[in-house]
Amino acid sequence: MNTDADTLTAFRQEVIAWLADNIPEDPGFLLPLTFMEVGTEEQLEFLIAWQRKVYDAGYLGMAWPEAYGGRGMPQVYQDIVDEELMNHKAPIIFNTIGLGWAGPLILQLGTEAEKQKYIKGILTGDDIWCQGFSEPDHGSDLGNAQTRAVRDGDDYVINGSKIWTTHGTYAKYMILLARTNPEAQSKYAGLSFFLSPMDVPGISTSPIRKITGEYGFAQTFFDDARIPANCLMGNEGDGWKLAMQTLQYERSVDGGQASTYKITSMTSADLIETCRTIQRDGKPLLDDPIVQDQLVQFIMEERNLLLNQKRSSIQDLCTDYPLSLMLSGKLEATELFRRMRQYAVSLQGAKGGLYIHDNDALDGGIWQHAYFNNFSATIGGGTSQVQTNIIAEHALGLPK
Amino acid sequence: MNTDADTLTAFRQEVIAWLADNIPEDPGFLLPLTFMEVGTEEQLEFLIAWQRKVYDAGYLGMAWPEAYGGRGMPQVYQDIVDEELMNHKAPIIFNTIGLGWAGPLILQLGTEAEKQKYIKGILTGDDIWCQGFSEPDHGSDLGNAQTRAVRDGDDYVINGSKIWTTHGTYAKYMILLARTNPEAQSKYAGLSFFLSPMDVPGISTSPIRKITGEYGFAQTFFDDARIPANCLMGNEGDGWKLAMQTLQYERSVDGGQASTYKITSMTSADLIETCRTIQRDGKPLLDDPIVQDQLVQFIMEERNLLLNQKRSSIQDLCTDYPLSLMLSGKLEATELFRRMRQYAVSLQGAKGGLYIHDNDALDGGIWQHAYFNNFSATIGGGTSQVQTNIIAEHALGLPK
Amino acid sequence: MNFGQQARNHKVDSLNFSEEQKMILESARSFCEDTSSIEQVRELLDSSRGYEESVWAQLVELGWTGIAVPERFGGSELGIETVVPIVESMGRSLSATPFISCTLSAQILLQAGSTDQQQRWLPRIVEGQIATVALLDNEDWGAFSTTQELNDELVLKGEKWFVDDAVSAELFIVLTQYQGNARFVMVTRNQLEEGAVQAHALIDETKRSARVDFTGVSVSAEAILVAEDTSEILNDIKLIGALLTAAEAVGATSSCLNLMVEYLNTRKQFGKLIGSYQALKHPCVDILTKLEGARSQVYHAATLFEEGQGKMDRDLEVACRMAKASANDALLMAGDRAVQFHGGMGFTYECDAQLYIRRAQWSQQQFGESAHHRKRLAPLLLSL
Amino acid sequence: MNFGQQARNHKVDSLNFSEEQKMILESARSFCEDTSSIEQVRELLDSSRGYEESVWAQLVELGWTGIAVPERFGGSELGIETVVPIVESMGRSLSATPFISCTLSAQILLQAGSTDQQQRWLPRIVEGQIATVALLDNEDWGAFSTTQELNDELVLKGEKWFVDDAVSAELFIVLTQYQGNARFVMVTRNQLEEGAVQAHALIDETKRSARVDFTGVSVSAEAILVAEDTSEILNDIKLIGALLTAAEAVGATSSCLNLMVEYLNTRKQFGKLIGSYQALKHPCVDILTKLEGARSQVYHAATLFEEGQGKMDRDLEVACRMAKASANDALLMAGDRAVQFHGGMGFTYECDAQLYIRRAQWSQQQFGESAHHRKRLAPLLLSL
Repeated sequence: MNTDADTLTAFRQEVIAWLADNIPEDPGFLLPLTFMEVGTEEQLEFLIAWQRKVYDAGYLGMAWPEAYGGRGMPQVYQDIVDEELMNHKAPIIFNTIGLGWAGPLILQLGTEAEKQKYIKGILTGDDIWCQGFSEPDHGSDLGNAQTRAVRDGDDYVINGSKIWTTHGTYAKYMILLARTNPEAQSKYAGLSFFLSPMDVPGISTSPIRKITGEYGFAQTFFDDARIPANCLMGNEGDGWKLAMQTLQYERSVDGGQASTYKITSMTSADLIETCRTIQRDGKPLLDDPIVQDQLVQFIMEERNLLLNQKRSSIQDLCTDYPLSLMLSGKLEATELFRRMRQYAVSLQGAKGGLYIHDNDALDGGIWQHAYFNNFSATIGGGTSQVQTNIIAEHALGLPK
Repeated sequence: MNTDADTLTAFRQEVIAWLADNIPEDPGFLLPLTFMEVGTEEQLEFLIAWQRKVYDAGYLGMAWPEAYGGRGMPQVYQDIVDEELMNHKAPIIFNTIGLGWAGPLILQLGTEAEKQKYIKGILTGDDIWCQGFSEPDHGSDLGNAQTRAVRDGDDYVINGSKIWTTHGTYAKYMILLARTNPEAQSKYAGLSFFLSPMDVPGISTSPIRKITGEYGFAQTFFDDARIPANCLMGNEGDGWKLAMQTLQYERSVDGGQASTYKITSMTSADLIETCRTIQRDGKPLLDDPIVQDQLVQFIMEERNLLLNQKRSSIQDLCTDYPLSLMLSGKLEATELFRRMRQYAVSLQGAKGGLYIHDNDALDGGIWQHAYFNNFSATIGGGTSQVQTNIIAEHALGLPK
Repeated sequence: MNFGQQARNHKVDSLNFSEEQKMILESARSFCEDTSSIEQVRELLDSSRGYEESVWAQLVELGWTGIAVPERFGGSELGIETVVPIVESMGRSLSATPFISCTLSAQILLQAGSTDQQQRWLPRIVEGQIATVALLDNEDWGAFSTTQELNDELVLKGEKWFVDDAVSAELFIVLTQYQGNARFVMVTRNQLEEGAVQAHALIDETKRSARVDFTGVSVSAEAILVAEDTSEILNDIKLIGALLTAAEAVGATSSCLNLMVEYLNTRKQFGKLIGSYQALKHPCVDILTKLEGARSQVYHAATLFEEGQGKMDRDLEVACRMAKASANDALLMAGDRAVQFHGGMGFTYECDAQLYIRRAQWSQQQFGESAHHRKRLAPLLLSL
Repeated sequence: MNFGQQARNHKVDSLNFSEEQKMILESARSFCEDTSSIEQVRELLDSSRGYEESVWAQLVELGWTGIAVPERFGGSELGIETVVPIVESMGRSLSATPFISCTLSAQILLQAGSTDQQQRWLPRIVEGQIATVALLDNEDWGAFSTTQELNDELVLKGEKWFVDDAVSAELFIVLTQYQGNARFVMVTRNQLEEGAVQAHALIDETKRSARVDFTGVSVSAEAILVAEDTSEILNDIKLIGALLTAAEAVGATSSCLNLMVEYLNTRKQFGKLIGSYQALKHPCVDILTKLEGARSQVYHAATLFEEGQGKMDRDLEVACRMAKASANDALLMAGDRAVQFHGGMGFTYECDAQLYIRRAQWSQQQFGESAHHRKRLAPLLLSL
């Protein structure tokens, strides 16, 4: 398919036009900024409808095979759509575990039957997916997962518990990491990977209330839950390999996701806009030199992230600490956003004490909400403190 | 002796008047801000003369016994003198190891002979003292000192090396921590304490050049140096106890020092003055709101130090973390000063690139010099990082 | 080189602590521990008033509503310096009562009311009637004008924002524009229209504040406090409010730090207590440092209140603003790090860290955030 | 809510690295490693010129003095973007040569000189004659006026400060006031009075700079560069100077960090390598982060130079200022922590940390400290 510059420019214009006509009106309730923030039925319904609309327009899974519901086009088309979704601050494409993790994994390593069964529902949003990796007692130490899966005839019987299950209460399927062989040579070799249904006796979820006051993820309990044996992906013992592959999709920039648009960022541009809105002593806060100085610093840091990403693909400019840019992106971005959001709250005067349910809250309380939600990023997937260790040891070569 | 308010006020006026008449003119070379900064003969001569002048005026060792050269007056008189020396940014009273450590130790625990022999020379500045605790291979781990002292007839024979010996090249006496018994039950029990002459064959010093480019302390080498056996203070094995007592004088606020005026502080008031002097775009830098904001923060931190010190004497306001104020004063003060001084350099425009020997340097390059010298305070006596551990473990009760 | 001396004519290090303050601090701490355990705090989150009326009654019984009120109006005349340890203790236990609102109301009456007005209203506050102040028309603590009006027929028009404890208040002291001046006027609850009080949804769920619409309320001439020049009084009240909020924040920071230290001494990761990692340990020391500084500032301000017998001068203004800016920064850091250092648990509503990070956001804004106060400190400190 | 989109019309993430740049970077790194070991750097600290003339000759031989000079004047016309990796490598080795001074001199000639003037002076610079720029009358990099004068008889009056490499320079480009305009005028060394060059005592002992008194120097009309409106050229030159200083600082930060990492992997305290303590380890990551950001900024600016063929526009100005502010902050932190983390050794002149903390102070001020650039970035970035 054609990817010359003119064709792509025309395509971009088409997308922009479509978005102008189709981005939904403000629904009157706060929309999730990330897929992890879906906490109410009304948000869920809204986002399912929106994903369906984008899919029906042909703008989702564009690079996935047509045979399973994709469009079979070059990746660059999806990239353009994702960029414009971001530029227009469209609602997020929420079914991220399916679109970004399970889907690519199944397409790359799944059987024909698995592809036929799962892919289309991921794209339409009919089948919501969740992820069952972390367990309550060993946060990031996945290799140590204790949830048991025991083969019993045509079933596996699952016992144990998973935590931080995003969309857990709504999901139809889970990618599940469980231990099939506790006696395996290594703890990793005993793990297997399942594409598990959620609607099975013995699987229950208990929603976890977040610091924001909302719900959004769950603890999932397995109590002699029987799932069909063909839910096993690959062979017994493949669990660690498949889980690591899954995490690759999470971390990498273009790992075959149906869409990468899972986060509406609050950027320095938004912060500037906020400072333009707020009045102090009859002048916009943006006129305050002290505020300006802070904003300039944020912009510089934000631009560092963009430029570092660009530079990371130029090997000759990464010879000093070859792993540094790769390892530090998440830490820097999430910590910068935390500070920017905290700062944005501090600027609001008495309104900074209002929260999302208050009609007078500045911009619907989005900064307060975003600040609180940001901790999922500085804690989840390895806390900032652990990330810093990793960079020190792996990029700088400092001792453990 | 009378210590009522009116008498003390009158005394303070007398001191102020004396200082107005007697503080020396700018000698045309940079004066040390702390006793650790004495690096040249001309500085030394200047400071000896100044100490002598203060002593002769009756303003040094005011609370030390008259029998040994002191004035036998209440401590509050010396406190007033020290305050006014500071307020007037007088040259420092430089013989600190003698006045602040060795002197109080001898007065408290020394024999009559020791008091007769040493105290007066400390006060007049005739006898400069240095300290031999740290060794090259175990910075702050004093208990591990390896310098050996072996009794041989009427002498002890000393072998080993001490480092960071302030005034080492000028000193007549050293308070020396050395190991008399390597087989003692504990490493602490094997240590002894000496009031050692420096002018003895086998003791040599090698001046260490500081980061500032100047000299100020030395490494001291003992090579079969014989010192009279009566230089031993107390008994063999008392070394650790006496060294710890000495460090008490260093740390405590009013531990019997002849004068506590050993540092000329560069304060936020000086920084403000500097900002008033520097012109940018035809206006004093002090008019810049961003600079103002930073100055206000420095002033607040500086005031915290003052207020914390005051509060530390009110036990009922220190019940939460009883050791916190006591343990954190050094860390907070030295780190604040480091940041203030570094900031002061950053404000100077191209002049910030000049150093103390340049006639065009702003205020003689005092900020640059003070910034560099400040590292002796954030490193010496336990680095800031070690101090923070101590506070965490001892004040907050966090695990080691 | 011509460096200035320390500004020696300013009271930069006064800090005293009287026997009265000590006794009050001890009794306030134990009272708050008894009446405001963290479970009790959580139970009240969904309540409309935000506090137990029985607890308020006990507090009144203890005489605290009269501490800064002269004896002739039934108070004990111990001054704002003695209110400080009570508020600090409340902050420590996250105990929410209308105590600060009542204290500020009494202070306005003392400064702006006639003897008759004081005689009429102050004893009611001392006896426990809940009073509050309605100062803001918008979110700007720096504003000194008001859009709220009292017309010549003595009918009020306009609403006020961020009226703390409005849901439970019987008395409102409203800043309003009357005949060209900003004036304080007393309104009682029964004068309000049905639905006039619209609760704000606060980020701090322990606190209560509301929009109150005073439109149509008709007041008597006696309800207008006599002081015609209110700008200085308003300034004083905001500074007292800042100091009390600072004291409360200092208390909250202290218990937040305790929460963290406890968790860091319990939770293990990679085989070690997480408190042994310097990446968690050293920031706790930073919080401690900020806390200690803020606490010293708060008691310094309290001391100057005592020394000046409540008169607001430059030194006291500096002290109040420094106390607030310092306390803001301490609690903001503590709340933020408390969430982070609790890891996954910290991200849940169930973890108590959320109570502190929310209090931190509310508290920093009450009577002005740190930048607001630093901006006003600059001319006071830098001789501009 | 009406949040703005990212400013999409600005080049915020252009970053390319050409084959030429790559080759130059590699050869510059190895050249500097060979000619500027830390021992060689230390040997030169007390020298008057601050560099080895033989090293300069080799550098000229390599053609680097002509890299940003058009081919018609004997250069290789590779642009400032290719100067950047050379300067970065020099910074990495703390190699001090008059390379930046010569580069800036050539750029002024290219922008302000007539073809004749360029023809006369540029080939001399390419061939290795040392040239420098004399811009400042005081310490303020923000000043655009000058007190230095050229009178109608073409005699100069006044002195210049901070003239880098003045001790070795054969050519000086002096910013002077002439008939109401700030103009550039060429002065050669032999025109200077005995004693006209007074070396500054710099905090960075690897660098050389001086006060130069041009009073009494009589110039020919041809020595006055033709450009009459110099304010834009001056602005450009200061931005190029800022970028090159930033590149140099990035190199120095990198080797400073290496010095720290090496020590932290060698020195033990309390039985453990000190690099295993997070209190030292994590700040090293902070430095790395600042370094990486600054390096990206520097190459972003270099890329925009290439894309715009050297034309200074808003995006390039933003990039140069950001590069300088970022590089300043990285090296300042690195130098400061390098001293601290070396403990007692760090406080000695013998420890190489001193070279970096001194370079950091000098470098931050050369062509403006971070606050200077942030102040100028504000209107560019915030659409004020």
